[in-house]
Amino acid sequence: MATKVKEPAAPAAAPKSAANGRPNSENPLISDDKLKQIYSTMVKCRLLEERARTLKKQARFKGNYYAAVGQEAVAVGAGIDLRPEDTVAPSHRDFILNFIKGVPLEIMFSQLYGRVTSPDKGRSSPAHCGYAPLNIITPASTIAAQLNIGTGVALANQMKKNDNVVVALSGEGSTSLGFWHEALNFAGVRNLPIVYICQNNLWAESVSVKLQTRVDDISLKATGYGFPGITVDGNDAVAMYRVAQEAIARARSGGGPTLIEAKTYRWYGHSEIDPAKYRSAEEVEEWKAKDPNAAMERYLTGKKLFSAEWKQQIFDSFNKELDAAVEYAEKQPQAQPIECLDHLYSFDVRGRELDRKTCTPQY
Amino acid sequence: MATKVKEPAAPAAAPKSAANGRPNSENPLISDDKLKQIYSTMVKCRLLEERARTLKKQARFKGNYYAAVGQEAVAVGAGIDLRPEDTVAPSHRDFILNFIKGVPLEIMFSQLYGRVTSPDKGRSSPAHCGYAPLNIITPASTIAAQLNIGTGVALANQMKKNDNVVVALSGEGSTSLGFWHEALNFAGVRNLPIVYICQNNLWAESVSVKLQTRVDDISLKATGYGFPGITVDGNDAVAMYRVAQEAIARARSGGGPTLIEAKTYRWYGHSEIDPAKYRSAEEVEEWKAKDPNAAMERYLTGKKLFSAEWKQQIFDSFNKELDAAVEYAEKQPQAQPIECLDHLYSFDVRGRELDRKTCTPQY
Amino acid sequence: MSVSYLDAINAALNEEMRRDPSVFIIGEDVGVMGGAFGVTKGLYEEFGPDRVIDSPLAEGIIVSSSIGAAMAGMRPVPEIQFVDFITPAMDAITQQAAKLRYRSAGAQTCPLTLRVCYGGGTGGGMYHSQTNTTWFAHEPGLIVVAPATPTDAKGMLKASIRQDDPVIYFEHKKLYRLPAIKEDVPESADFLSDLFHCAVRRPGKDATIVTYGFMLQPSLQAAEKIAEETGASIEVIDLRVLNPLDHETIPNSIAKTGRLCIVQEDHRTLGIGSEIAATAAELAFDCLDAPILRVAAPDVPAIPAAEPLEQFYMPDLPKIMTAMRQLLQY
Amino acid sequence: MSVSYLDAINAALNEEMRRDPSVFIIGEDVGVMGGAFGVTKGLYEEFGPDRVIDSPLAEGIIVSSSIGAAMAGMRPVPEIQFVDFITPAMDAITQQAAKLRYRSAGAQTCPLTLRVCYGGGTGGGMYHSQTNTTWFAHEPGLIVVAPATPTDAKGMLKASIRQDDPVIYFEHKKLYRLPAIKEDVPESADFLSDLFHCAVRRPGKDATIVTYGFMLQPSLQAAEKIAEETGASIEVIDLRVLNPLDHETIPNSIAKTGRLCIVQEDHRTLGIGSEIAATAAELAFDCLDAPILRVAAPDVPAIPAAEPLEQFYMPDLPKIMTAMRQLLQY
Ligand SMILES: Cc1ncc(C[n+]2csc(CCOP(=O)(O)OP(=O)(O)O)c2C)c(N)n1
Ligand SMILES: Cc1ncc(C[n+]2csc(CCOP(=O)(O)OP(=O)(O)O)c2C)c(N)n1
Ligand SMILES: [Mg+2]
Ligand SMILES: [Mg+2]
Repeated sequence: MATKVKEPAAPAAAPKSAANGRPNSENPLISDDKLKQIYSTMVKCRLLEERARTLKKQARFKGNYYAAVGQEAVAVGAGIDLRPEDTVAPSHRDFILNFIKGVPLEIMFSQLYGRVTSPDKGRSSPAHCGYAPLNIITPASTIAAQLNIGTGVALANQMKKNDNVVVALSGEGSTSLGFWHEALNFAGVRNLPIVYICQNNLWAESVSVKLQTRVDDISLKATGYGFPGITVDGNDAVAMYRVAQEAIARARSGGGPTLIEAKTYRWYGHSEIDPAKYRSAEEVEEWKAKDPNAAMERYLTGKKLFSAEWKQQIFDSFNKELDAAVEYAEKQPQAQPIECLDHLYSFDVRGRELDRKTCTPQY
Repeated sequence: MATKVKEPAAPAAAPKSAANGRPNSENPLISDDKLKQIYSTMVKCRLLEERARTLKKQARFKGNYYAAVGQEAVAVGAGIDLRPEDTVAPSHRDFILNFIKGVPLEIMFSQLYGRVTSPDKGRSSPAHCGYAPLNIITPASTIAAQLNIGTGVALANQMKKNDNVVVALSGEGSTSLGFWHEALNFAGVRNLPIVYICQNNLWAESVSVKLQTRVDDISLKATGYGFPGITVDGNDAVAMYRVAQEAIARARSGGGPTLIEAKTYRWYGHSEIDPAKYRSAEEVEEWKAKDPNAAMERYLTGKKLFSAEWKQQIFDSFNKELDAAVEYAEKQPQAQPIECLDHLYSFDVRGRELDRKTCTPQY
Repeated sequence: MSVSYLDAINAALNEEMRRDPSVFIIGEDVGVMGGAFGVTKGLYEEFGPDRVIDSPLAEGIIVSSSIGAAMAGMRPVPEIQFVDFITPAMDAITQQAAKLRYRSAGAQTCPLTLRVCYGGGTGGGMYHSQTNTTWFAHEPGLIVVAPATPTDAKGMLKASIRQDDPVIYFEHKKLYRLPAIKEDVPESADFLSDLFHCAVRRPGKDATIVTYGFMLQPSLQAAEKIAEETGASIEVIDLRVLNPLDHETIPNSIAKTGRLCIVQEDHRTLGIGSEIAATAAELAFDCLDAPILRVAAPDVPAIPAAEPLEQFYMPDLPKIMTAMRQLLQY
Repeated sequence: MSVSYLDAINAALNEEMRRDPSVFIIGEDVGVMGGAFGVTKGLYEEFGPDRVIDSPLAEGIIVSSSIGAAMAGMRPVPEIQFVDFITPAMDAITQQAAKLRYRSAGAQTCPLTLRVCYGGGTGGGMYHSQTNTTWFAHEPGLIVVAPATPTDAKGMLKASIRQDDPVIYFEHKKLYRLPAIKEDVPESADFLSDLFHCAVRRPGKDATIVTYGFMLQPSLQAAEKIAEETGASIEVIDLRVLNPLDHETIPNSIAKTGRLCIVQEDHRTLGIGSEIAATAAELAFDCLDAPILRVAAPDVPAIPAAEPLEQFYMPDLPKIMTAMRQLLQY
């Protein structure tokens, strides 16, 4: 078993990740189609991010990019079955959640390129993509802040008595912030329909998780909030999917919040400018060997659901989609300078800023 | 057993308070003298606060007062054996910690009266008493902020490799704040010599602890920080003393932080202007029956350490001390208005504020 | 019927909650107790615990959960019990609420109204007397208002709740029950006040006082006294809105009077008076006949508790009189 | 030897840590990585993990633990990686550090130096470009400095660390490696710079520019260009200290030039320029020959990421030139 629900009263040590990176949880309730969809989505997420990284390296867009390569199982497991009405509260590293939730690639690349066709018309950083039509909160950079806003969305959903859920994602570094605590405590008190997913990738920029918190398992922290905390092998897509769906179903049916700690690893630096010298080559290699995508491939192979042709087909067709999206984005204009003054209030302020009126004396 | 150390791995339900308010923990290691000292200190604390309340009701001093009557066992058990070099980080309700740590009554009443002889020369609120010579942090009103400053003092003590400890007190309401979380998490990571004492008196102003957090025992929250959390009957002075001293000794010897939840009750309103209509008369009566001072009296009686004459003697002599302190404070002057400008920086700003210089044109 | 400032706020909340089921209240002690000052009294009884939420003691989540709820279609009216304790919500207010619409190019918005109790002069001491309006007046994306009369208290709160932007609504604790300002307040459920302009509370032609909140009271008294003493007529402008500032009413007044004094309860440096003076020195420079004066608290960290110190700190009628005489004699 | 702004800060930290064992550093990524920008590079290697502390991701405890440590006799130099993320420390800075000495009548103090990285114009977008100096310039009890040159960067940091008050030290990310400002910096271990006065960076007699931080660069260029174009001589004052403000140097300059323009990277409303203008309109009114102008960012919530928007936002040489021409022609 790679996963274990930790009831507050009896937290236990986290299950270890599977040996050799093989997924080690089985769930007969997951259909073959779903398994294949999970895999193909993970593959596409990686292609998408590797493309973004390449474009960034080629300086085809400005600003920074925070790749989640190596963490695909978490995002896909949590996001793949969400409904449009469900809300996602992403962190800086969750660009791919947009894709998983259905945001068109043209829009996502417009975001990277800061074009007028981006959801924010070039205002936020490239990786900070949100999308109102699909209820994806446009993130600030402030770590953990999205969890608190997401918690408020959950409050609204509860008030409206609908069955929408919120999935709020962050890294293990976020758990040190007061915001994080206030969000989870409040969600516990009000039994809100929300799932907090902590992507414990061992590093917060250059800071080891050992300096972030004294506990080995972030999921233990749920003990203090009175709702379940679960540690799952975040590189095991099947386990991740199962645990996330269980938590989402619980939230949807009024069972309240869950904290999921997904143990995983980011393959690259914190952002594209970080050489990540603070960690050892061995550690990186060890985790690359636990590649969630490769593990899922082996899992499907074992279930005779995989073929090299199918994989190639995913690659080919998705790469074409990416080509088209990049081409689209590159053709779009940037916002006009004056648009800097827009979307400040529900009313227009251009006149106010541009035309400062001088008074003349009245004698 | 009224107390139980909860190691993070296996938090259990809190022990129930003793029936009939009788102290239900025994500790042969506590000397008779210490037991008597604990009792007499508790009695004095109550006399002190009832006096303060009376003076407040008579409008003999301004501002507000937050009595800890009913909670004496917690403050005394935690504070009675502290050394002058140890630091206390008090909340708004911990005025009596000053007395327990040895601040002269004249100074404490000067604080209530806002006189120049108060440690802060009339700046802070009456109940917000600190005293640098005995390392008592002058509290802000901001709930929990003292814990974070106290945590920094513990960091300094650790850096200086001395064996001083910090005792940081707050109410259960404080645990909802991000500050609280950041302090405890940091103390865990760095294994700081500090004891956090959460006085769970069931109410934060008008808000029930049920709306503050979903867990029954605040001590469970230590689970997320990787150090022991303990729930103790806060109306049992012996239990409180034992648990606090154990935690203080652990901190002093490099064993790191402890969170102590002391379950207790404030007899009166949040402050002297609060009629506390939000709680039932039954609840109040129930808790008054668990009076920590009366319980300690019965306990000493059982051990043949108590006599009515001794009690009367404490009353009489301490009331005289109080009379003298009140008389002293009432005779002291208030600060001069201009002193409003002092103690802002390490340098003087009176000139700057009083003498704004106008320039004349130079042609 | 003569209505107090506090009752006006209470009525506004009640009316808006009746009108619109998406309006709800959240804060410390706002429910069962009806607020630390009784402002939300009766609402818990009428609307229940789901619409009048006694929150955990955490200003951060009070505001940030309101932002999320607002984004999802609700109209939260969170409360900060004392502005002295607003710092835990600083990120929520300045980095989230103020910037959400902008960072999403208008796609995501948060129509919330944060009620904040502020103000000194009550002996509350350093942490129950602060003003702290500058932090928010400085943040584009927020609307910041500070009513000084019961009518404004009601009309501006109702307008704020209906406004599609985050509003910080500063209410002065000394005004809550002040008998002197009680007045008839329009009873119509659709009575709304303007959220964008100053109000001329007393017309005049010899000098202009700009002020807001409780300070309107001693300012009006000063104008009266000056008129009696010297015959000079002082125009008194109630700022009402601290952000975005009304950049027409004040320069227009100066164009007429030529003299400007700002009265603020906040300490001098970077109080709202700085911006008003700076704007006047830019937009009404030719009209100015005298230096711009500010009656403000001294630059000390907060209001001390002891009476002599508090009195030294607080701007008041004598201090305004001194400044106005100086201004008129210039 | 020509030293960069970044190296000057690094040298100041190194020297003070060698001199005084009570000096320590705490912040996110300050240790193993040597800081997000490399400012603390080499210090972890030299002084070890107990004096260069890689903290948890929590700005609140970074500052508040520093306050406690300072109270207990240490001299902490905490770091905020980007001022955009300073809000979690807002209580610690404004309600604790700024008020501790005052609320204890001098008995408890906190000599800490909070290094804060700020500034825009690098394409960092809304949350990696903010200025936010106003929040702290508005708080009595804090000393707020913002050096613009390597010599000041070093001397003011060393002086701040030795100062017995809480200092907020704003360092501009665009200055870190700017070749144009590299200069010889005094190498003496006891070289300290003044923490209380402005510096006249270029003397002049026809108009005064007041600015600070990165904006000193385009301001000096504008002065140069104006001199070439028109022969007018512009005095350029580097503010250096944002709190408490130097209320002599600037009015004295205006007494000579009669014209004032403030250049600030912050948006207009309640930026530091408001206080400077307000003070000038009070203390140097008779000397003013023209309206006080401010070259500032527009009042929008933060700097957008896309280049055309960022350019529209940022004050720069052309915008300063426009204002100066207008000022001189008045
Ligand atoms: C409040 C705040 N402080 C600091 C930062 C700068 N910062 C950006 S990402 C990051 C590390 C985040 O680590 P973690 O939460 O583990 O997420 P990961 O990057 O590993 O996905 C830091 C310190 C920030 N964005 N917000
Ligand atoms: C940050 C902050 N928010 C609100 C307040 C107002 N306030 C003062 S005491 C209090 C309740 C405190 O409850 P608790 O922590 O349980 O302590 P108790 O009063 O019960 O001892 C509140 C809300 C404050 N002082 N600080
Ligand atoms: Mg991480
Ligand atoms: Mg309590």
